[in-house]
Amino acid sequence: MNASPASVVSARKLGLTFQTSDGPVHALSDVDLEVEKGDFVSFIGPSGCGKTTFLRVIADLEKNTAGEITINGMTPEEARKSRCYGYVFQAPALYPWRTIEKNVALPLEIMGHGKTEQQERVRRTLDLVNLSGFGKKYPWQLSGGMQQRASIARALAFDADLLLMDEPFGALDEIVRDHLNEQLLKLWAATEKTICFVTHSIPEAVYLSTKIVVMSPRPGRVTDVIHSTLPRERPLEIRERPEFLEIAHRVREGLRAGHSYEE
Amino acid sequence: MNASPASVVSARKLGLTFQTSDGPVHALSDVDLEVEKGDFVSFIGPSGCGKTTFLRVIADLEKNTAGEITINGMTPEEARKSRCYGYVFQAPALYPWRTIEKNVALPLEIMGHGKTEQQERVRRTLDLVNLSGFGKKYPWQLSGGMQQRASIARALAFDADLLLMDEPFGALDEIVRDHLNEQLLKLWAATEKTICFVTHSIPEAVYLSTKIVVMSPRPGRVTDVIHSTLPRERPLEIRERPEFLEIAHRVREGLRAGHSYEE
Amino acid sequence: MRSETFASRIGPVLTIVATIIVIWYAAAVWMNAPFQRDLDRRGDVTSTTMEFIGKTLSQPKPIVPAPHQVAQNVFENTFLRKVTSNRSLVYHSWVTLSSTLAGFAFGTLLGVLIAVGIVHVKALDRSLMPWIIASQTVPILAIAPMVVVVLAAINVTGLIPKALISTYLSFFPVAVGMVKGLRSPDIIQLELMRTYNASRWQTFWKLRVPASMPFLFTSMKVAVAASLVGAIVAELPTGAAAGIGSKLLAGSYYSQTIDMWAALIAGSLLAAMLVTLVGIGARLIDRRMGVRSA
Amino acid sequence: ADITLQLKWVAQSQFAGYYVGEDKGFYDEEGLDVEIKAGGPDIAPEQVIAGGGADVIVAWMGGALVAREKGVPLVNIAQPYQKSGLQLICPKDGPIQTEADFKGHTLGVWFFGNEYPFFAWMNKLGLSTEGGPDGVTVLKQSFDVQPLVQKQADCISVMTYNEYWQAIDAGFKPEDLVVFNYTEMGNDLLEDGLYVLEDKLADPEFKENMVKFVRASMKGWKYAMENPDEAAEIVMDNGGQDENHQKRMMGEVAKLIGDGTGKLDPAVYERTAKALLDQKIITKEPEGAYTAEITDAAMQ
Amino acid sequence: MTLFLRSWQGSIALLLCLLAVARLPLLATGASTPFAAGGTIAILLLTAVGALASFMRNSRAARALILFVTAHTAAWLLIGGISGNEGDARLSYFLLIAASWLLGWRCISELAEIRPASRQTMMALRLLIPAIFGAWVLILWESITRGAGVPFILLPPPSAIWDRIVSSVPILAADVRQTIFKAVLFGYVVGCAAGFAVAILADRISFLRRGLLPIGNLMSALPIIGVAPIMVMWFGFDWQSKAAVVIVMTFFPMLVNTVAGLSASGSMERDLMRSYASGYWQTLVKLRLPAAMPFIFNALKINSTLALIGAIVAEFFGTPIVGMGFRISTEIGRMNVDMVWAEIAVAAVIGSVFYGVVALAERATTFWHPSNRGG
Ligand SMILES: Nc1ncnc2c1ncn2[C@@H]1O[C@H](COP(=O)(O)OP(=O)(O)OP(=O)(O)O)[C@@H](O)[C@H]1O
Ligand SMILES: Nc1ncnc2c1ncn2[C@@H]1O[C@H](COP(=O)(O)OP(=O)(O)OP(=O)(O)O)[C@@H](O)[C@H]1O
Ligand SMILES: Cc1ncc(C[n+]2csc(CCO)c2C)c(N)n1
Ligand SMILES: [Mg+2]
Ligand SMILES: [Mg+2]
Repeated sequence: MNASPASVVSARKLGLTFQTSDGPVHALSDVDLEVEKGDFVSFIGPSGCGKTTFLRVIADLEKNTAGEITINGMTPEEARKSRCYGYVFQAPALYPWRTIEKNVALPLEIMGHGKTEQQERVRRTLDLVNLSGFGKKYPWQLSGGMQQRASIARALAFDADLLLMDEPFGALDEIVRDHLNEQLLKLWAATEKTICFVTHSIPEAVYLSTKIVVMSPRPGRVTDVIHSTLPRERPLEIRERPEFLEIAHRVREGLRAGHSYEE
Repeated sequence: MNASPASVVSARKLGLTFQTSDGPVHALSDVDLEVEKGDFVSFIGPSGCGKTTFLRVIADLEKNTAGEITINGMTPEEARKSRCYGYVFQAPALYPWRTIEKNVALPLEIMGHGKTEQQERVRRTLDLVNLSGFGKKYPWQLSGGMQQRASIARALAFDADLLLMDEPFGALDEIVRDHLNEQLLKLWAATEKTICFVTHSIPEAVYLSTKIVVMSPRPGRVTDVIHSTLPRERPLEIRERPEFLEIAHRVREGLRAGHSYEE
Repeated sequence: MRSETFASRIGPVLTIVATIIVIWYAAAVWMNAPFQRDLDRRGDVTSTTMEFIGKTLSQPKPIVPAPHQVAQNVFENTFLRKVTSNRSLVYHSWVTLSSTLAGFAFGTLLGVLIAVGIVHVKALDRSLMPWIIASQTVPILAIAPMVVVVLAAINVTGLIPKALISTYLSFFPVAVGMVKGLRSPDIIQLELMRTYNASRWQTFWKLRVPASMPFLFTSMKVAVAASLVGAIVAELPTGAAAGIGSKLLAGSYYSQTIDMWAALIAGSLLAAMLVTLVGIGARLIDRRMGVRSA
Repeated sequence: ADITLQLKWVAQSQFAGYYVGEDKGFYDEEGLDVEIKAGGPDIAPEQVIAGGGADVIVAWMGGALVAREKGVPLVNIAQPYQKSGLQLICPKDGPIQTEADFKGHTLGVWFFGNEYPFFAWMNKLGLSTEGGPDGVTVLKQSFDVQPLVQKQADCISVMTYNEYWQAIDAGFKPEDLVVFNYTEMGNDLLEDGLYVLEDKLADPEFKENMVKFVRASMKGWKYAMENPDEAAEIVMDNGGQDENHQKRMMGEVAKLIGDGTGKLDPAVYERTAKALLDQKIITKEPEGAYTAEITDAAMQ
Repeated sequence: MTLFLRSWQGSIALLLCLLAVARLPLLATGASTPFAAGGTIAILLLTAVGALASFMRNSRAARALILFVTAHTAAWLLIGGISGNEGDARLSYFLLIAASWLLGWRCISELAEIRPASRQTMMALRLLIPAIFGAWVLILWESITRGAGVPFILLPPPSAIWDRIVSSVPILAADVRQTIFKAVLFGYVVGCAAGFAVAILADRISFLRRGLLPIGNLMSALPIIGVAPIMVMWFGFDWQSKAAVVIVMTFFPMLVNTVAGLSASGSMERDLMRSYASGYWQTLVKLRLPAAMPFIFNALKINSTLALIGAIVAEFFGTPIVGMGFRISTEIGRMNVDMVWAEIAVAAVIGSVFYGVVALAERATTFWHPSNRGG
């Protein structure tokens, strides 16, 4: 395989078919994709087009049934075993018997960080997602959006080089979303992380990404990969610039083409 | 109580405080609100400001600890018992042992509709949310967005006059979202339903509503109620009109004011 | 609800107990009447209905002893005897309780260990379960004497054989419940652990164990009751020297039904106490785990 | 020397001699340290001794000869009970007055190795035990006389020294009962004898200990017969139930002990072995199943 | 070390093999039919070949097959050689038995790791693995009892038990009919139904919940030996009294589990029902019972074995002269220990089948539960 040395995710003719009792479901087919170190890649596409499935293949939570994929030159399994990535699920998946604080500390406990460092990191990441003061609450005492933010904090708490985020900001209002978008960009800029980000919001995708992957369903395939021409430095106001609107338009067109129902 | 006869939801100085082990949480306080028959009311506000809680009080899933509230002139409990409303939860809450079809048919079974009518309605509503063909699948075989749509279908399946929707479109992409927004408006226009709708998207709120309720957190209170001047007939293009943008601006300002952290 | 008063908890219990006692008296009269009639006929006694009822309730060896007879017996054997006397119910209960507790502790431990093995080792999952099940269909009373005989032959006597038999009965509910419980975490919760490349050990402690708690405690309630049954059964072949089982057996040799019922009551109270204790344990754990009060 | 004695049943006056021997120090006098293990409803002393859990057991001849055939070479070394205490009782107002009335009725019998005398008797009467109008229906009887009280059986098995008195306690007067006594009918098979393993007996030291043991035990039996109330007390101290009952039992047991020498009457032995053979409970004539050496030595 | 870990069973088996060679012959001198030299060598070779094969790097299936053949042939030869020499086995004999057992273990581990493509193979494996495991329990039992000459009336070898089963089919069948088809089935159904009904009642009527549940706990450990004689007094000698004992025994596990299961549904799921103003029974049938199913099946499984024990043990306390419990207690008294074990074996088989049926039903009804979706 001749992935470039800086390639973080490299997929070749990737395919995945689920066997269900009423026939096979082709969730992914013929996906070719190259994510380079430092990329911020957004995945956008209709519901059920395989975005989550693709992230899950990267994370070694699902095995591809065709093609090949490497993460940092390793198989997904090796990558997972070397704790290459942090994953934010589409649902918060907090453990109900742990307080928010303890939930965020979970990966740190598992990776064996010291007690004081754990506390420090938990405090910092809860702050980042604006949840300080809720650390001692249990998940069911929090609103949906707050739970989602807690799960983001959990993924950020340990410093993985690759972040896989499945609609992390879906349940958040525009203001918090803008805020977190900015924070995420800052984090990304400062740390040279690679981020794979599933979203349904076109402006969000355009605002955040260096590369936008547009997908279409049944079977899930990549219909377009748009390289952003925006600078890495992105104030919120960038969203009014014509370049921005142009990219957004291109994404919307790609998206629309993939949809089966259009009046 | 002197609620107008057409008033569907009428709240006076409504308050709700949760008692938790580390002190009380004031989720709602001093909320005054009037929702009239045929209104489409959107609730928007930062995460954790009490939107869900307010909907839950209307639905009699939570008891207010202060003030008063009536639904169609009745107490929430009476309203619930007379099956006044349909509720879409923030999470799909599908029953894992039922197929999608069966999940959508659940309220119909409970309310005692005939077998053929059930089938007919299930077919129609699954169609509406673009899930025909998935009726025989189990919830865990569907993507997140598909599950959310199934739960919307479930709430639409029985014709409640009042719909309470808690971020129903949060997990959907823009295109589907636009599509469902249009469908919902159509449904609303055709049936004279009253809809209470929690969203985080300002354009969505403006596009759909006759009334936009802006809330702010800790304690959750209503900071602004914006009456839309847009006509009831709303093509998607309306979102480019200046009136639209102006209302959106006002909502954004209200929202920003409620946020505690602003750089 | 914390506001639940003591009275609102105890009231229903008392009502039900009262109902049971009334039914019990009726049953006692009804069941004891035929024998009393025979007795009167053989003794050529005639008596009024009231007298007759009185006699059915005061037979020395009735088929169904009247509640007051049992109560009196329990009272005498609990409070009027030295606790070290072998006629004291307290003494017998203690003997049984000690082997029950030992058996319950072993049984829970063994059950959990087996469940852990089954959940983690595929070879065990595939091969062990059917045989554990088969082992439970072996009637204990049939093997209990053999176990005791064999153990006695290698000089293991006293508490341990009894505790072993009680272990044999109690590990099974725990094993079955824990296998279910340890497998109860949602897929997404397990996948989260996978993304951290958590070791099996970590996944076990941080996810499977907490998730299995409701199952563990439900099975432990069944198991503690089973341990008690096991301990009682195991007392028979040990020469039935002491314990509730020996009381029951001795009662049954001589048709001393009142003694038997008294011992049964003692056993039941012991069981209720143990089950309640496990329940309290469950509640404490629940509270520590922040479970939402329904 | 340490000796373990396994009884056939729970502590009761049926075994008073051994308890008295222990309590009065008769074993100590012989230099023996005897541990008496009570039995129970599902303890087979024959199995215990085979497993090494006892040195000497109290067993019924029927069970012992069967075990001998199954590879546990038991040898009778003494026979303290020279008569059988087993009988069948029926209420007089019931259908059964004589042996001729058994046909078509239900009889309670103890199993667990105690059923041989009954089946031998029925064999002699030519009655089938499979039920039906021409046979008798057999019930496995529980530990007590309830089947009689409850009329679940037409007749039940009792021991003269135990369950018979429970029936009396339950309100049956002796004249209300028809009694079939196995000894009186000549159907008795030897009960409570002392048995050891044949190969152990080859060891002179063990043999010597057994002589001492039998001597001390018979001394205990004599003492018990002379002081029945005290013997019953001793039994109570060792876990017996119901003092009055134990005293009465001691009185009845005394009638079965006979001359107190513990010697086995070869004639009764022959009859027992023949009954078992007739019934095909054992298949071949037992050999060496008893020895008089021990009792002879003990009674010198 | 890594080589050792690759197949620790194989390593130890090899070691045992060598030790056995050092301690030959297999049987005590003076055994009536000693092993032929060829037989001994064949056994040693088989175990050694099996042990070495477990280190091979070929396919799992091949390894499993070699292990299967060598381990079982060796065991077969060892057991075959002991007949006529009961009690004469020496240390090396047991070492070889242990070695072949380790190979059998290894065989199971290998089989468990195989992931066959087709459903049929999967099913076959599911049956084969516990079968091999069970076979080894029997092999060890047979070889130890016969090798060491354990007295027959303490523990007969499985072969003797099997002979007894074959020669007593009519008796066993009559006993099964009496105990299982009358007492157990009736008691199980009624006991489980009663526990379930009381749980629902207690759930529905809070007065009963508070009054009845503590008393339900009282019934939890009504000791079977106390209840059995009483039930015989009340319901007579026949199967009805045994069924009553089974009812008492199965009641409590069902009660406890159903009560726990009824509170197992999630709060949002319950809110959904509330929003439909769904009645108590509708919520029960459509939400709470399905959510309680894993718990209820738990009880059904535990009860399937409890019921069997209950009925058999209850027969110790008076019965007509038929039934598994009757036979066990009678035959022990007659020193027919092989018959006792024959009954136990039959009970175990029936109990396992019973349990298996419940487990299959569980799989079919709670397919949605995470524990049945892998994990
Ligand atoms: N475990 C499964 N078994 C069978 N089919 C599955 C399974 N998981 C996903 N699918 C199917 O695979 C397809 C892709 O699902 P996926 O979750 O990747 O969609 P998605 O792009 O993330 O959608 P959304 O935006 O709604 O989350 C869907 O059609 C879905 O029904
Ligand atoms: N059961 C509960 N116990 C204690 N506190 C609660 C409970 N439910 C909600 N809260 C608190 O009440 C506040 C309002 O929560 P609510 O769910 O109404 O927010 P929301 O506006 O819906 O937020 P989001 O947009 O994130 O869903 C939050 O601060 C939350 O922590
Ligand atoms: C299962 C059982 N077996 C025997 C007896 C009767 N019993 C009591 S004492 C005794 C003499 C023993 O030496 C006998 C036969 C019983 N009640 N239950
Ligand atoms: Mg998804
Ligand atoms: Mg909310």
